[in-house]
Amino acid sequence: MPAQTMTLAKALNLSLRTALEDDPDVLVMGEDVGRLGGVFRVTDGLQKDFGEDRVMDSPLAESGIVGTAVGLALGGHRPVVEIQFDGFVFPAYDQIVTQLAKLHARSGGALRMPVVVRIPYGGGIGAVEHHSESPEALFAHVPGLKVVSPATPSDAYWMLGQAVRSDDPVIFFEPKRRYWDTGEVDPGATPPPLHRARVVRAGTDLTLAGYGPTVKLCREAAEAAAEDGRSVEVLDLRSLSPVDFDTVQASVERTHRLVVVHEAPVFFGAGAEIAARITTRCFYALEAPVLRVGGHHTPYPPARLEGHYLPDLDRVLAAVDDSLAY
Amino acid sequence: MPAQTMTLAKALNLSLRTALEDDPDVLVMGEDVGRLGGVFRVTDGLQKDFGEDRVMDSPLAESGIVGTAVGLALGGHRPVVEIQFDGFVFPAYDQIVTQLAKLHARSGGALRMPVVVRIPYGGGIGAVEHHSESPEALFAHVPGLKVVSPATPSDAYWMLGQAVRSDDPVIFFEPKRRYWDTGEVDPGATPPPLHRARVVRAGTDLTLAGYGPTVKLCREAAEAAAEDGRSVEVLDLRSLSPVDFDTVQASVERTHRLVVVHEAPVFFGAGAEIAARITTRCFYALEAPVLRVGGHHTPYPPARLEGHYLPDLDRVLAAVDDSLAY
Amino acid sequence: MTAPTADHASGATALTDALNAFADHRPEPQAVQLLRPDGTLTLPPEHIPGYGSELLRALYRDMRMARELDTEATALQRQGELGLWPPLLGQEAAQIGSAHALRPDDHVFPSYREHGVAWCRGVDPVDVVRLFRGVTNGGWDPRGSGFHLYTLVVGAHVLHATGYAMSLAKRGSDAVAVAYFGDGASSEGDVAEAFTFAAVHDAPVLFLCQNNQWAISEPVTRQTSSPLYRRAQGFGFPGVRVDGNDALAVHAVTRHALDHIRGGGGPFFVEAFTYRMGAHTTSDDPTRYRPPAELEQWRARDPLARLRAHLSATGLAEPAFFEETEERATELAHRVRHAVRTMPDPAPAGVFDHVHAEGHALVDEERRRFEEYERSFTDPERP
Amino acid sequence: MTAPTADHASGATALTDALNAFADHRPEPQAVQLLRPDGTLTLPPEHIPGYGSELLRALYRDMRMARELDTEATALQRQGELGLWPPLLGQEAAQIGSAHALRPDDHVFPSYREHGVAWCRGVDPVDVVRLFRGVTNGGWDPRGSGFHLYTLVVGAHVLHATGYAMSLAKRGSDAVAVAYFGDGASSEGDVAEAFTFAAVHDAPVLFLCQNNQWAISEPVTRQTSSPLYRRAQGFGFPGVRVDGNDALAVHAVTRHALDHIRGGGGPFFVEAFTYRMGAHTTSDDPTRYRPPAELEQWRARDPLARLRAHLSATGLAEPAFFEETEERATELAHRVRHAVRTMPDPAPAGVFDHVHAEGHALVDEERRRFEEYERSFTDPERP
Ligand SMILES: Cc1ncc(C[n+]2csc(CCOP(=O)(O)OP(=O)(O)O)c2C)c(N)n1
Ligand SMILES: Cc1ncc(C[n+]2csc(CCOP(=O)(O)OP(=O)(O)O)c2C)c(N)n1
Ligand SMILES: [Mg+2]
Ligand SMILES: [Mg+2]
Repeated sequence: MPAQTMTLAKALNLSLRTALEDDPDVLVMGEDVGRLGGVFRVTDGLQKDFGEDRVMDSPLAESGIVGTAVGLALGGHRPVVEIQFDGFVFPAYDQIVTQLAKLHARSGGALRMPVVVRIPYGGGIGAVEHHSESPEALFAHVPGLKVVSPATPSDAYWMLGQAVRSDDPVIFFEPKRRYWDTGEVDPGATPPPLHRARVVRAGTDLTLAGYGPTVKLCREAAEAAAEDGRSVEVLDLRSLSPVDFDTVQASVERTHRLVVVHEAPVFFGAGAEIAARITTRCFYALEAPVLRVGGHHTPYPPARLEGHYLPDLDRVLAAVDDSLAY
Repeated sequence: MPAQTMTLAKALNLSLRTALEDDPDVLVMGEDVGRLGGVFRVTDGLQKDFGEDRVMDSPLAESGIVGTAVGLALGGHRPVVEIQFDGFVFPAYDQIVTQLAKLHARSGGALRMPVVVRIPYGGGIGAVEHHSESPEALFAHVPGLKVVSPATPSDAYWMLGQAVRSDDPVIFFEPKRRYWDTGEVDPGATPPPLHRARVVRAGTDLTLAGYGPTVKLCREAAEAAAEDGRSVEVLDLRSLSPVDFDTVQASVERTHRLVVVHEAPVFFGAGAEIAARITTRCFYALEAPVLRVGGHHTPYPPARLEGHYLPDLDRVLAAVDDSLAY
Repeated sequence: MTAPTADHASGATALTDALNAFADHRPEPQAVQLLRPDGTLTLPPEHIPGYGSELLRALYRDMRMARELDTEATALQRQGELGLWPPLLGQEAAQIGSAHALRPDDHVFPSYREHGVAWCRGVDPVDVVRLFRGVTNGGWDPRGSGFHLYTLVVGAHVLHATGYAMSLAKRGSDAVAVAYFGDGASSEGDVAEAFTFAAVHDAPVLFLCQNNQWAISEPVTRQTSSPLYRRAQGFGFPGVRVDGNDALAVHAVTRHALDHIRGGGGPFFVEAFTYRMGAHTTSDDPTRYRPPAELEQWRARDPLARLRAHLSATGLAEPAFFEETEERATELAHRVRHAVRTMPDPAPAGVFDHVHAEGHALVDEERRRFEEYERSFTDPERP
Repeated sequence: MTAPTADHASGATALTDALNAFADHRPEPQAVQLLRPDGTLTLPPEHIPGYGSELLRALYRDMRMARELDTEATALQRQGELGLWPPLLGQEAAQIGSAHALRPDDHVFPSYREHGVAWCRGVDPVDVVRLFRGVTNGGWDPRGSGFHLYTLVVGAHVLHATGYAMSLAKRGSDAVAVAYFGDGASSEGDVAEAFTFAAVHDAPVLFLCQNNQWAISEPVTRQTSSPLYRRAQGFGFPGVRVDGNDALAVHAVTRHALDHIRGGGGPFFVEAFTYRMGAHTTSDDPTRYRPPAELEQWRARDPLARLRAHLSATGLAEPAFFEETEERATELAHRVRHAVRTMPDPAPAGVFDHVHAEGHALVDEERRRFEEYERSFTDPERP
């Protein structure tokens, strides 16, 4: 297949289609993933082409979806589960944390859990409550899970394919506000490893690290900062469990400053772990504390207020200023 | 009532008894809390004295327990809910995160959620799987919740009383390996505020911060370090949401070094947030990166291995050494 | 509970007999119906509790108001004034019929589509619309109306209703908690747990399931292989199916259920068999999954048309009544439209409001920083 | 699903008639029983599928082995060799009877008390005991025995069984997945969700509920107001109650259920009505909550005594059979005891084993550090 420009949602769709074609054990399941093609159309057309047996509309029960996926995996299938929105993963949290994450270890390695849990996440689409959450830290803290989030159509395509082929459970966070962003996908390319961070833009004065929905924001901030004569390096972390600290460290050793940007609340968020670890790794190299830009420690607000909740260009640039002021 | 020496479990029992006596709206509910008095006997005798209507054995359904507690709170009651073990809170996670934590905000302040969720947590008692977890970070990250953990019988007594009287939901983590530790409880004393950290032992060379089960360990480490001529200050954080950063900062400004100790996995754990924030607050004061001692990024191992998983004196002292070596 | 069976004096003659004794061969009863789609009654009026011009007109008027609100809000969403709207079109009888059976001190726990119930409980429709405009996640004070906030996490509130009912019982009240939820919600573990808690506590809670045949794109056959009212019987309390497009029947059955509950009979389940005639929400496109013929079939069972036909044919309402009702509906639409168009956005620092009742050091600190930061944009001193 | 009711041609004559049609007046059938507590049959032997000396001796022998294992493990726990033990005492018939009806390619998903089923599936009892010694969180490879690992989160595995059944069906297998769970577990939302998934997917899964009357200190009346087998009927599939202390009846009913499932009939629920004669676990003290008279009543229904009486009275087993069984049981006890006493602790770095199938940079790093750290204690170079 030649390289094509497509939306992130379409790239995910193509990746699922490829996975279903390549491996008869791959299943797609979730609420409304069948005839409707999912509320974001990520599974559009898959049931039509692969049948109801492989692309299944599940009952409205998230614990049931993940719990039966565990059973299907024990039977040798490779379920790709869709949680309709970030805020609806919590009924499945027990199955994910106490079962999916632990069965490989519990069995002393005898059982494998090749299950992908796809979660459209994050805000910025003007949605009602529970449709804009960023719960990634709640999964990254849990041993036994792998947690990733693509930021571009190309990564969406490749990373989902890698997640499906992985024999470990992967929590796959899809930045829903980027579903309609377009980019090139080249199915003939060789992708980087699933858990490798990516230098999106090189710079020398400061490192700006984001993932998922905030990578684009970080890029924009770096461009704006460049106009002020500041050279900002941008990293796309891509993976939150594990985090590719080597890449972050290498960057910070060059720039001596780090700002982490995510939509989730800052308190106990991914930025905390990155700050703590990079401060240890780069204690003498850092010229400023690792700063964090993210959600407030408040419930995600109603849509008309989300602009005041989500990190935006101004807040990122203010943090860049703050860091450079040290 | 005069000051008495009692176990931590007994102090909790006394605190619940007092709460039930003081306020007819207080309820105690959970699995086996009635006639059995709870698997740890924390509710021993309460059903006998306050009746089945106020001390209720719940069906075996954690989401149901917390969900009905939310409804009871809406009806003006003040439920104190027991989750039997740390590893069994996850079926209730959705009700805690999407409902209990948010109803006050959702209602624009009209509704209050005076619900306490008691969770015996942590390892070290040789238990089977799911009975030794430390999931506190998974609650501290969630806006709308307050999260605390007492380390002594006196704090157990006072903090539980304060939690029950609070109009906000409080996740109350009880260090189960300390249930049988004894200490003085003086019901006539004036307790510190619920979310205030406590200097357990003053020191000048390094600050060691723990909470719940690790406070005792930190104290022992400070004593051992003292024998080597090192003056270690010990903090009991007591509250994880909010964290009393002022007290930690004041300590670190004196000692210039901080080690945080908890049983939960280090990765995305409480130590990360404390490290990140204290590094920002004390950037020029810190002479070493904030170090963390905690669980590995592995599922909690079987009992015969937990000694290699849990922080112990050697590991804490090694971290103290590491910090002082900077 | 049955006591443990002791000796089997007269056993079955064959194993299959013993097993067959467990088979569930009950015939499927017809949904309770009082008004046929053509507007005629299935029973003599004197057998219908509450039958009379007052009730019937009120039911009609409130169904009409609910439909008008729904139409207006859908239009407002199309015009970009609302972020989203979940239409109730087709479910007016299920909502208005049941709501009219409630007492003011009963407490309703809705899902997110119960705009008709909200109306009957006296919640200002502007407040309902405010939620879907994205101005608030709540919108009204449930303590006034006995109508709890909408709950968007499917099924979660059914436990709240059960807990509330337990609270009522503890206070010796004979009020009832009512949980409205959908066919899809019936699959959520929380709903099953609510049944268990309600049953073992004999809680005064009415489970009112609007089976509108669809959960977004999934037909009810993806949620259950059994009629939903039978679910309740499996938990030990009664379940009844009512024609959910017949306001009179819904009213009568709900009243029966409430009497049962108030009399100390414990929980009751009513399945209102109805149909979601519109999209799931304004974001949804039902033509992708729904056969048009099905919609047509249900259009013939329109809840408003049926009651209107009855009111006209019996003379219980004159043309003037219908005219006046139309006027009131138009007024409502205008009022809602005007209110939405002039609705102010919340203050930016509203993000920090009411996170906790008693404060939280971090939230307070973040608010201070945020206010400082906001000021920095207007502050002329800013560098 | 019933189609929407159209016109009611011949309606009920009163509303109460219409409502009464929904009332569930079925009589409570007696639990299926084949062997009375005194060892006599309720049916002529030729009506009992599989009846014969082979089956009956095998059932007795395995029940005896299970009880011996249970006794030995309880003793080992008291001596500090095990961290915990959940005794199966009293539930031997429910476990052995059902397990004997299974095929080797069926797949069992147990809770944590199914030591008797484990035994029948060929799992080495030493592996079961290993788990409760705290050496592992698993203990055996489920792929060999068709016996999944114990699941300690009550109810969670019932969904796994259902998913596994869906997997079997997709592969065209006629094997069955079997979920064992307790009366307490029936309250967990996961179990209800499993019923829904199983029913709408027609999944080949057998739900085998051992209603042993207690969930730790809570009697089954805290979990349900309805007989548990009826729960299944509320989800649209059959449920049957069997005398769970009658191995022969449990075997026959399980076989019937499996035939039903293999024949494409979809899920089936068997409630084995039994009794937990011991403590919940060795950490529990049932005298705090349980009336002694109840225990006595159930002691008279002991599953082993009953089958032994039958075997003796009918001459289906000679004294030599019982002697040999006792010897085998004693051998088993010795073997388990010896194995436990000589069981090595896992290697310290075992903490890091098998967290992921494909590695994880952080876990790998932590393992390296840990091994370095461990070496520092033995390293003579250590300062
Ligand atoms: C826990 C949860 N999962 C998924 C969703 C997404 N969702 C919103 S409404 C809906 C369908 C609900 O169907 P039903 O209960 O029948 O109610 P109806 O919309 O038909 O009124 C779904 C899947 C949700 N809101 N909450
Ligand atoms: C989710 C969860 N909640 C609570 C517990 C603690 N617990 C272990 S066993 C048990 C009772 C189980 O009763 P039942 O299902 O009847 O099985 P039985 O023990 O009688 O075999 C409880 C409450 C648990 N293991 N998992
Ligand atoms: Mg519906
Ligand atoms: Mg039981």
